[in-house]
Amino acid sequence: MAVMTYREALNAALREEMQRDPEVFLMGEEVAEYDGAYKVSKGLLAQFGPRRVVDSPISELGFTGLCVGASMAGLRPVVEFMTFNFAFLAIDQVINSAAKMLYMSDGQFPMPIVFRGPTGAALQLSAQHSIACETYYVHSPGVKVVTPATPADAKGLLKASIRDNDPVAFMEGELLYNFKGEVPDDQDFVIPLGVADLKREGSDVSIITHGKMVHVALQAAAKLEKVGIGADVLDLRTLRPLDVDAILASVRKTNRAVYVEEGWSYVGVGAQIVAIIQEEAFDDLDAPVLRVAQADVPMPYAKNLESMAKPSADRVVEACNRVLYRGAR
Amino acid sequence: MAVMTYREALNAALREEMQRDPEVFLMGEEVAEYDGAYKVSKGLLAQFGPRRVVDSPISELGFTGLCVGASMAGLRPVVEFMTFNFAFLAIDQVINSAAKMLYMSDGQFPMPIVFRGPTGAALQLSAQHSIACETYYVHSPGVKVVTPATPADAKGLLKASIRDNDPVAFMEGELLYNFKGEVPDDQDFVIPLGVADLKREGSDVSIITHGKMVHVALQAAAKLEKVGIGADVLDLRTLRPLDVDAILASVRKTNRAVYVEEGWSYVGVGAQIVAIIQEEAFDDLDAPVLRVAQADVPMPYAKNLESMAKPSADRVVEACNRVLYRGAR
Amino acid sequence: MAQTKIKKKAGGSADGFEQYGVSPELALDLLREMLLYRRFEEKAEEAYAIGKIGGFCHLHIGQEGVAAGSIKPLRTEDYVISAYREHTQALAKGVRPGPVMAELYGRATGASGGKGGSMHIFDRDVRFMGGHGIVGGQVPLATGIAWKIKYREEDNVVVCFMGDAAVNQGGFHEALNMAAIWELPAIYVVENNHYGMGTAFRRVSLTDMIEKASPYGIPASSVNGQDVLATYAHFRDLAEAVRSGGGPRFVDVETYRFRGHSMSDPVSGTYRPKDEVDRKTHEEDPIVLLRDRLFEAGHLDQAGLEALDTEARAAAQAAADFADQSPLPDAEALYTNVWAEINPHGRLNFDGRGASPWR
Amino acid sequence: MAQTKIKKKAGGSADGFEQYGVSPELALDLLREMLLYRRFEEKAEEAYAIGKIGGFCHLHIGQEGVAAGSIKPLRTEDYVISAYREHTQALAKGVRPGPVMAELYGRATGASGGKGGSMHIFDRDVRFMGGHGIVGGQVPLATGIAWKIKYREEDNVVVCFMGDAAVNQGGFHEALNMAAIWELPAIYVVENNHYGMGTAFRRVSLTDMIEKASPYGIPASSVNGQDVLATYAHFRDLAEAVRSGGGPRFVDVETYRFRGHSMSDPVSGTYRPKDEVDRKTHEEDPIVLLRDRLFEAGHLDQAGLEALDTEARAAAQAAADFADQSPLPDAEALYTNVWAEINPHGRLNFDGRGASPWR
Ligand SMILES: Cc1ncc(C[n+]2csc(CCOP(=O)(O)OP(=O)(O)O)c2C)c(N)n1
Ligand SMILES: Cc1ncc(C[n+]2csc(CCOP(=O)(O)OP(=O)(O)O)c2C)c(N)n1
Ligand SMILES: [Mg+2]
Ligand SMILES: [Mg+2]
Repeated sequence: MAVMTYREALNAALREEMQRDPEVFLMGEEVAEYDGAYKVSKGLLAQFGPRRVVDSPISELGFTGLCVGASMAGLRPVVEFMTFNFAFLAIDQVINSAAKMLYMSDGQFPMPIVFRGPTGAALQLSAQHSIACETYYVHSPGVKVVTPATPADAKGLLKASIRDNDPVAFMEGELLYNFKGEVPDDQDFVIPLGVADLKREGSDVSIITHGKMVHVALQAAAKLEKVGIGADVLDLRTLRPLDVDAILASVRKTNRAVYVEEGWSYVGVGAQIVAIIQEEAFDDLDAPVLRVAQADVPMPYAKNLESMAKPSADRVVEACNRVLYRGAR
Repeated sequence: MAVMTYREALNAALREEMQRDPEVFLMGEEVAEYDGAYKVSKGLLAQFGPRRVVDSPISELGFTGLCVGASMAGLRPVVEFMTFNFAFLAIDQVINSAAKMLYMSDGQFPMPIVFRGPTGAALQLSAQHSIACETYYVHSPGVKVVTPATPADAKGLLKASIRDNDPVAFMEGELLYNFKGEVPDDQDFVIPLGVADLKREGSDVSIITHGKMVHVALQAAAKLEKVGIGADVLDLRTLRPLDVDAILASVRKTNRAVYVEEGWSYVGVGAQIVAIIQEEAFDDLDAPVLRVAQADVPMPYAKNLESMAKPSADRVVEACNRVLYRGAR
Repeated sequence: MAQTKIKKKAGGSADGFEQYGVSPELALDLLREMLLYRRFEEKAEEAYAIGKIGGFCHLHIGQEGVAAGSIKPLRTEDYVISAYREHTQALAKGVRPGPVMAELYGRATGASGGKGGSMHIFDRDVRFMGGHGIVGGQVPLATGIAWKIKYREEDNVVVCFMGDAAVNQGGFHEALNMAAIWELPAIYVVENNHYGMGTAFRRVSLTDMIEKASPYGIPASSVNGQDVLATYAHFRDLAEAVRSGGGPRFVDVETYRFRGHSMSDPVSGTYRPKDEVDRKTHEEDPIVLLRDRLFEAGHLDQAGLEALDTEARAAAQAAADFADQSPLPDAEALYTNVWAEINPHGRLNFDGRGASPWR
Repeated sequence: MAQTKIKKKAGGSADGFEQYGVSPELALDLLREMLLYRRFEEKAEEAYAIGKIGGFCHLHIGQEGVAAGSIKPLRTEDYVISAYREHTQALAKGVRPGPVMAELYGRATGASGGKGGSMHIFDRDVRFMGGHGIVGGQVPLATGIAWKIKYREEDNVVVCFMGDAAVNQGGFHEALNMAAIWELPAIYVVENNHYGMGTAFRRVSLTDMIEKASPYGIPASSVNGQDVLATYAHFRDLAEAVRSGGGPRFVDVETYRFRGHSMSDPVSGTYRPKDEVDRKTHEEDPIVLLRDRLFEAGHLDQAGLEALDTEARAAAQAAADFADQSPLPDAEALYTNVWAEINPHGRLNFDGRGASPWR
């Protein structure tokens, strides 16, 4: 075990997988000579050279399509989006090409490719740089979606994603890059896709979430504990495949659930989790499942407005109180 | 009242609104000299000339952005996407520009613009031409989403969308264009956004849906009636604004609901409707809300596979039986 | 930075073989090929008319010279990728007529198992990389295939076909720039039939096609695609140059579509006058042009031609029969090949058909 | 089709005013303007360092000649649109320094009410159209503004600024082609500071900037943006040509960024050596170059310069004070201007904060 940042964990995963498999290469804006806009690829150019660590022009649609074509031809590309906000320009090649190639060719072209970069908000980056993009990728079959919250998960899941033979949208967080934690050194430390992680245990309410919001959920759980409420904090870790059993197990235990997501709730991931819970654990629910999400507005710049717009631990606590019928309805 | 096709109704709406307001213009591929790939704009070039009915190059991102800029500067563009499947190339200008301009400028730039075209599948157009795109637009604040199912709704809602001062994604259906129905002739026949329509009334179960699936839901309701089950068929008509009251009223009456959508159910519109119902009518539900949707696969070409992939009236009937606890669980 | 432009069009001259270093035997093969493409597409047309083929169907009739002339000089290891008007390109690359027709019919024996259809023909074995339906979408993909060739230090090339309308897509611009700066072994071919559906190229561009690669510093050339010998010679030389590390090329191949855009589009209409279509069809048929050359040079006579044509018709008919006799895909096929890897944990499919206790 | 290319760079010569038809008074105004931009950005730099400005902040220091030279020849009715490095362009177009600084501070009095921030400054009254954060995103928008001008038969123009890296975006290509075929009154300006973040332009293009408009048939020219007089004269003429129906223009304005890409990026680093930055900063400062000209020609002396500079510093300080003293946006502002039209029926907001009985 070593203590490292989320950024270092991603870097280690890339380094190890590139050492392990010569077909893996990294392409994106500023990933090489600049060591990455957020330094996730630090040192990789020096170690692997410009053939495998490639600075692209600012051509999201083009370099994404290029990597999809390279995957089709047998390589294992890792595409870095400086943020997923910019990937709206490239999403056609993800949804119409990468996600469908195997099916349209009836199995002739497996598409091992990872699209990675930060999703959601950082600090005061305003409307065009703060979108949580999960919904846009998870809706389509043919794309797996991974959202690690901790350094260990970042490393284990990125390694699994690179080894996976399907397209994976791997969604990180700018505000997570400096987050520190213990990470196994084992070169073969891989976290299988589709396994949720109970980040904290409690018996009164299930707080279910993914990505950056895991930390908000943990803060909320700590606050709840002070008033004698025990909360499960279930980190889904991957949104497709989805660990439905873990969700149901927690809800069957607590009979109450709150979903916390960073982005907009309307047709968001949380809505789908709610739909699954009410369908598959209908008789176990003592209260509706509530969702805590971003204010339903584009992300404002002003510091005070931005912090109001984001989901907060207090809002999560409030939602938990509601589903526990504590305090005014 | 006149009987006309859905296509003719859209054409009439465009014609009337272009007559009414000189700032309205139509741009898209083949809309002018070719009279529209699906002939929705038939005769408009002849009547309004090339300044207001404009054939664009195949440059989805470019002409969408152009129209967004024209809207910003005060015009009222109607953008035709030959299908929304091709709009993945343009979605950045919808989500990052059109939907955010008013907010980022704190009210300086209202964005009256309609993005219209068919969504979902037609017949054997395969994976890249059959995506139901609602989720990709409805998730973001700043975009209204309209999905008419009948000629009258097509006309009344397109007129309302063109007169609306916000961006509207107006989603039609290739398979609806030839659908005939009665349409009021009144030049000011406008259907306000945000009003659902109870297309059929029944007291046992609520079938809630939008767009093309309204007709599948009506077939299902007819089948159910034969076995003595009365179904509400609630056509949401607009997905944002959403007529939540109509949804809750129907569910409070029947205590049972099924959502029918054309596209993929994972993080689909249906999930959101389920979340709203279970949150706001929890105690009224006698069974979970079920969803009937496309098979969770890219749309296959083969006739038999395609018809299996699509939602069918039989599947809707089956789901209704489940929520009514009729037949095996 | 300066760039080569072979402004002078290759080909079009009356004489023939030596000029292009094409042997009479090879010329006869090219004729045989083009006849097959023509008869194949006519069969497809027939089958569509009686409802055996569904969806969109874009015929290549009139453009056979482009497919034969540009693909026949390639090796099996070379890659070809195209848009949705790709039936004959698939045949040229070596996909068997049976599986191509069966794909149009949506049968289990189709090149893509019946799941792709007319617009999505794939054959990994002969490196035919599809069949893509988003205009311009294949251009970045081709660039990635070229990237793989260079990455693995192979000496193959990729030929990427697109229509004239595709050059107005942003992805074209982004992809060509990357191919140029990284010197990738790609040949970008515009099948310039002068119309994108109903839109004449001159209505959507102020400049000639050959200008379209100039900002990237990619050498551009133009050739008459109705002259299959000129086209063959041109691509033979281009493939050689690219194979030996010369970097990407851009080619404007002048051709003409003898049919409507798709089966639902009239052959001539508001956007192109009947007399234009008739003139082109009568004066610039690539098959007729080569036939006449072979006749003149005495390498072929009417009997020989009829023999070749009978052969082509038979092959097209055999393909149709194969498709006809092939089964529809099994119901299970609906759910196969959505994922290459079904992870042992978690749920991947969410249509709830069967999955939940509630279905 | 051929196209004009004014390959020869305008400007750069030592002498000055007559050559460009710029009066000494005007030259002094341009100096006054550039000093304001410089002092304004230095203030922003200071404020960022002490946390009064958050998020990304991209300074224009070193590029003031482009803003003054290209925007000052315009009329108020003309439109300007830009990317995220737009503070000084906003000032040049007539947005008051106070509201610009207040926007950087995220205050209610900001040009965008504090909701847009450094990258999204808008001012409808002076037709400053933002402030856009997606590289290249403003180029199609500008084309649409030009469309509106032509649609309404106005005689205005739109000037669209972009960085050198933006020309590799597909939207640039699509937009310029449409501006060309429809002869729209747009001037596309590349502020060519030779780097996109850490990527030198020569690493992502084989050709010179001036080639980038060639496939569209748009006349292209190049000017030295550090020479504000040359730039002014060049844009005065361009605006006239475009205003009178000459169609779009493409301009490569050569300049240099004296600071890092954004506040988090070092001034010099792996991607550009310190000596390059130093040389540019000392030899090609647009303010120093104009100052020296005015000195030489005797239109300005040290005292006069100091007076102008004091004025500029005072204006920048006043802007900072205004921002400092301005309130944060009210909490209600979170939900205002999401929608221009709140429909009487149905629900538009779905964050459930307060909406449902359950919140
Ligand atoms: C992105 C996108 N936009 C629009 C379409 C609809 N469409 C299909 S083919 C076509 C015309 C293409 O013309 P061209 O590139 O010249 O090829 P050709 O059909 O002439 O072979 C159009 C507009 C599409 N498939 N994809
Ligand atoms: C589509 C998109 N991709 C990437 C980014 C991140 N980014 C912001 S500025 C920038 C560099 C742009 O350089 P250039 O166009 O030369 O403008 P300059 O910063 O030099 O003024 C990049 C890559 C972005 N904002 N948008
Ligand atoms: Mg064409
Ligand atoms: Mg730059």
